[in-house]
Amino acid sequence: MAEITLVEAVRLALARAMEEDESVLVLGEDVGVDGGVFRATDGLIRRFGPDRVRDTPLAEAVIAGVSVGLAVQGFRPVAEIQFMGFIYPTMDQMVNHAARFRNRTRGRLTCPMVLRAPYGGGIHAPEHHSESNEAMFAHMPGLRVVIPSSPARAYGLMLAAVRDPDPVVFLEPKRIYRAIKEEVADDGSEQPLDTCFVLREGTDVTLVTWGAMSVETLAAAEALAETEISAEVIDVATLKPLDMATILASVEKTGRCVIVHEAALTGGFGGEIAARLAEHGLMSLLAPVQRVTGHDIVMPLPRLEDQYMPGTDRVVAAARRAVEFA
Amino acid sequence: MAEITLVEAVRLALARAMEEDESVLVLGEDVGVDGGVFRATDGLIRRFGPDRVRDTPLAEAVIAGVSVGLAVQGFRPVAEIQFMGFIYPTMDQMVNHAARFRNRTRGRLTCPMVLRAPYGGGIHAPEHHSESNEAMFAHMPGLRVVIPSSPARAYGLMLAAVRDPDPVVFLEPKRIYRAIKEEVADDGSEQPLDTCFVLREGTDVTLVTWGAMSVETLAAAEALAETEISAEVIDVATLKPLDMATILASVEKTGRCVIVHEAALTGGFGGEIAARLAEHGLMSLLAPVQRVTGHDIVMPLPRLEDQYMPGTDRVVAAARRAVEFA
Amino acid sequence: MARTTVASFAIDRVAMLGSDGQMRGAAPAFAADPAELITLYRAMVLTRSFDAKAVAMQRTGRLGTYASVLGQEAVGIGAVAAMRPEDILVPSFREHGAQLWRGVTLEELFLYWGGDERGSNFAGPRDDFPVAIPVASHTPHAVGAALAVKLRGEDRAVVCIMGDGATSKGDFYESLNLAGVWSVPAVFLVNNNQWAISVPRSAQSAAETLAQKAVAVGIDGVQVDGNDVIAVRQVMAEALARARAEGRPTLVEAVTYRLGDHTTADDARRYRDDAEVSPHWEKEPVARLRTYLRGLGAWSRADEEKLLEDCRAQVDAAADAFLATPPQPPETIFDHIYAELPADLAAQRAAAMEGSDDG
Amino acid sequence: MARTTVASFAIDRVAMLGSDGQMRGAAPAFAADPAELITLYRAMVLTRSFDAKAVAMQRTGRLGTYASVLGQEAVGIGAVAAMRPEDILVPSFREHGAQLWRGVTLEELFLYWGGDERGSNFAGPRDDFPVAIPVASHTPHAVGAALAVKLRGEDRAVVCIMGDGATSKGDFYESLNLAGVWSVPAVFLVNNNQWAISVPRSAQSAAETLAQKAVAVGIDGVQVDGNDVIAVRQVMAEALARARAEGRPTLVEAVTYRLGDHTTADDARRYRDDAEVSPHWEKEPVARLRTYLRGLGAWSRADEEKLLEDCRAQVDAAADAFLATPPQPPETIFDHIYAELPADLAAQRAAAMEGSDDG
Ligand SMILES: Cc1ncc(C[n+]2csc(CCOP(=O)(O)OP(=O)(O)O)c2C)c(N)n1
Ligand SMILES: Cc1ncc(C[n+]2csc(CCOP(=O)(O)OP(=O)(O)O)c2C)c(N)n1
Ligand SMILES: [Mg+2]
Ligand SMILES: [Mg+2]
Repeated sequence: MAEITLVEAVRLALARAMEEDESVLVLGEDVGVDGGVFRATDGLIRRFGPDRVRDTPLAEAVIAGVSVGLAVQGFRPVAEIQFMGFIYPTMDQMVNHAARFRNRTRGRLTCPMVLRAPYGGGIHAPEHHSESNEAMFAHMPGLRVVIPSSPARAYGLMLAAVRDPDPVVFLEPKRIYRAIKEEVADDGSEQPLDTCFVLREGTDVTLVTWGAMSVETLAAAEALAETEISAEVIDVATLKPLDMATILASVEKTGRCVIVHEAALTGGFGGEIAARLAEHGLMSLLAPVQRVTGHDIVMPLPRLEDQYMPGTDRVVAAARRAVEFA
Repeated sequence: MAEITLVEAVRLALARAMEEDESVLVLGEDVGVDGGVFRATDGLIRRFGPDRVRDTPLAEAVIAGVSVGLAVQGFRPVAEIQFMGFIYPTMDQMVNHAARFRNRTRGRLTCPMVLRAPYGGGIHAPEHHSESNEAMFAHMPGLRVVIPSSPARAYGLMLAAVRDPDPVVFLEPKRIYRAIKEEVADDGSEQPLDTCFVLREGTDVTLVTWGAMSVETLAAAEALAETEISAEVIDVATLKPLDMATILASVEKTGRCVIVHEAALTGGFGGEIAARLAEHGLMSLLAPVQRVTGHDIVMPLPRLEDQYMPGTDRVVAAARRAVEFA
Repeated sequence: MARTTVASFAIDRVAMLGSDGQMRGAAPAFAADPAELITLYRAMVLTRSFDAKAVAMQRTGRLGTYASVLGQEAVGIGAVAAMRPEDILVPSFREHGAQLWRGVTLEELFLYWGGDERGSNFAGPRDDFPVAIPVASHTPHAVGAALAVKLRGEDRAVVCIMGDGATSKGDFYESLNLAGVWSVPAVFLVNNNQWAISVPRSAQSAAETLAQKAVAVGIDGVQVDGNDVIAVRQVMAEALARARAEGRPTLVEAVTYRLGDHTTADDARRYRDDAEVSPHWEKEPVARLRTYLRGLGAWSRADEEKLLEDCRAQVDAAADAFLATPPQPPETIFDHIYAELPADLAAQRAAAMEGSDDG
Repeated sequence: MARTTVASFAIDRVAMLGSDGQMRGAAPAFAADPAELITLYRAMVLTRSFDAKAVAMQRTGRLGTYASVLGQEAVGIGAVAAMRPEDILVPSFREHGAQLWRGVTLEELFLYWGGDERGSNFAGPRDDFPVAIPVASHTPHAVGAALAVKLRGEDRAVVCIMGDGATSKGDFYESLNLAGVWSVPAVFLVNNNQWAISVPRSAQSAAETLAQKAVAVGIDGVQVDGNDVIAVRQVMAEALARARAEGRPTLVEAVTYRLGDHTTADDARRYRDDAEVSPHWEKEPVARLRTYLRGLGAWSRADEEKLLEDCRAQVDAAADAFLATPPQPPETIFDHIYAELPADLAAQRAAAMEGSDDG
């Protein structure tokens, strides 16, 4: 069992899924010989051939749309959108079609597809390469929205996503594609698509996060521990459908919550979680819920990008404010 | 001064804006001779000619994109998307371009355009004709998102939107296009794009809403009054940027809040407001914030559509729960 | 300066049965048998019968907004008549005739247009797609379905029908381009009824024909008289044969005319006058084929009366059955969003059913 | 069966200066003056010089991801040489040569590729658009800008440059279609460098040429040797003249080759080998024009050395100036989102600046 990175785990899961199910296809721009610009599909074309690993023309709308057609016809396409900044043209297909075939036909036709995209900033990429718009998809009934935060999670969640009978938007935190290595058993076991994971147990404050921000959030928990503040860290993992029970249980215990995400504050998915705490956990809350997020601005170009990214210090400060709140 | 409907108010404002500023153009599918499928642009082509009132080919992405080009070049296009269910192909242009020209060029180029679309359900329309996805746009930095709830508001906000130096997504609650008549003075005065409006004052509970749901919400306030519950009703009107001060001030007074919207619960914009209450108004809250919203489902076809729509009774019940909360 | 021609293209138009009911040139083999033609004729008349009933029911509040196919019956029916049952139809919202021919029942059509999802859960052609409301958004599905049958090595093809307005959309173009470069067995059929609501064909594109849009993506393109069901069927049969044998997609433009309003929500007199519409009544497909059949001595006045009677009875019975079908139980609005109801949604369902709020 | 041809089309290819540096046929008028050609040559060499420096700076961490235009200099420069200053350029992310010619400074280019928004606030061509990263998403802007100048009755035209990959996107098609039907003075120029990252031209479309995509929308389409700056300029001049005089848009396909990696983030050896690339070095545009100028006796070895020296000095000075430019103050990230900072955002700005959280 080797230590692998998150992007390698994605690849391992895709290979496994293709191995075990002939109906799984991979498609997208440069996913073939090039192996994807982040190498998430590297080697798959050699192993599974060009019928099952398909380079597409440069056209995101039809990448999503042809996947819908394939899925409705019994395949399990896994489509890559090269960067989340180019995902908008897929919205029509994902919302108007992928999310609806089952409902509109009362289950006659279904759409078991995965739309993958690397997302997020912090790698000093060009303009339009750093979006975090998970909230846009998480609002849409009929979709699942899944974001792994580690290699093992990526492997297990990707397998579950491919096997899921409904469409899944699978967003990969590219900032940590290669930042963390972890032992991952390629045993085909999946992780659940309806569960938040407790990454670290604690008693004083609950830190809720997902994706790459789990790095800063765990670091914050570590820093807080040094000053005797015990932080519980929850990785939401599947934003939709949301496992609010795990989050509520934690906040019941700690009485305090900080939600951390990279996306812009307003309309970010942290709002949904905070709202549910206000609705269902109000009586547990000993301090206001806080959100540590990106600002409501366009992601700056690399020179000022760090001004956008929420850092460990902001998470620590918010947690402290929560704990100190009287 | 005549009593006019909401859709007539939109038309009146467009005519006024075109009258006072030659750079204002109207474009979209069927906006010309047909006057728009809801008649929002009726008569404009006769008055301002086909250069300024332009039927487009059936292509939403380029309707948005050509508007961006026009706006960057000094025009003020007002583009119509026929129904919000067809707005997804405009996302790329709205988010990647309209919202960003000012920032990316440090103010050298700007994008003063309006993207109009009728939205919402409740009129027993065909599939894909009943979306409420305002939250999708309200998450995007650089955009304004505006929703009128009455003829006067539609007139004043539309004028402000057209005159605004930045892109505005203007969503028109088509369920009440003709439901309410109101006297509207065609005096060219606008209403502010950064203000929530108090539609009715009250002391026991704050009901926050926007768009067509203001009808049910006001009706609920009326019903509550009969049982001696005094409800304050706030029309958010401009979702982005959000005037949270008005909402917070009201909840400080009432201690209770119910948020009402037609969009699906999860990731709806009500979550943002509830989250901010939990962050900044926690100490004023005497009861959990509640959201009365559409369910997290695909809008049913007409026969079961009413099962989706949040009704007055649900608002009343939630307000009662809030007031009775001990 | 060296200027050389590196590529050249021609777009053909195929027409057989004239608006005078006379055949130009040799008829295709299938048309030699009057029984075959009568089958096509019956299907067109049934469609028209359904259409009239649907419009009437909408007017009296018993059906939702409805898109009439009046005058364009030959397009859909000619197309599906060239298909095999195991082929896959990916229709727009106006091809009721095509759907009926494929085995969707009149009652299912009424259900759909009456606002009931069960209308898209048709028992007949289980692999056919439901109608697509967002214009052109179904064209990529046709490419996906065609790739699916190709990858499985099945001898099936896919037909996607759309309007002239649809040809302006990016997804139409992206789909045709992908079909070309991936060589999938798909035929794209444009019902060019000259209008997209109030926007005339000339305002959709500066292209002289819509068939020539095939040139942009390197596939075959052909125009056909869309009021001539024989020509449509023949052109579609040829295109389907190429699709099956060589995986070569084709764009077929069927030129016809929308004799009615865009939908029951539209009033076409706002943007076109009778003088524009009238001449097209002379060319409509049903009378044309009837004249031909009469000329052949294959169709009597009595046949006609009996057919009209039959159609009306069938349609009325289906309408009654629809009206007698109670709506689905309210809780079903939650039941097909995901394969299994997630906990989150289960709570909403429970709350909704007890009339309370989860929120 | 009546089958008649209703429309036919031909796509021409224009080429003048061969890869042997010899002129085929008569040269266009402007090319009679060696000084004109030397201006083009200098611009191409400056571009190449900038390009080499930018790649080197990226390799040493002083610039962000960068897209080299190596081998394709004639496309952008030939195009903008045919434009007037008051025309509007809507470029892709690879047309540094075109931007330089138009008056964007080397320092501004470094700023942009170095990750500083001020690089798009260029002082020179104030109406030119910044580069577009989302492929083809700028094509509608060109139509909008062209409609703007047309509505104002100005004698200006718009040039939009994109890659071969861009021609697969729906927005490319929707834009060309709209340009055609609205007759706007826009010229769409495809830099067909044969690759879209790892995807070869043949996998983008089954169309034999990209120029023929014009047929789909009823506008003019022409192919040109994209390594021949004289031919590109001439073809663009003709297209611009048509745009100005008749409001007729044109699609120009310039066939060239991407000699380098897609960007500095790419490693082209993963998907194409030297054997594929080498022959294209024989056809590259800079050597070709140099050979021609040498043949005319208009360009000496000393001229060449001096030019290279000059370019290097200019580029180095600009690079140094860029490196010496401090980043914008942090708070500026809030300052251009809206014309006026909304209260909501002002709170975030204040919190961010004092290092606290508004949230
Ligand atoms: C993407 C999209 N935009 C707008 C509409 C609204 N709409 C419904 S039908 C129609 C016109 C369609 O014209 P055409 O494609 O020619 O088909 P026809 O209605 O003539 O059959 C429009 C604009 C839609 N359904 N989808
Ligand atoms: C819409 C979109 N999808 C994907 C990308 C990622 N990407 C950047 S350049 C490129 C290839 C572009 O090819 P082409 O249009 O031929 O231009 P070239 O790079 O060859 O100049 C891709 C896929 C993007 N920038 N935009
Ligand atoms: Mg039509
Ligand atoms: Mg290229």
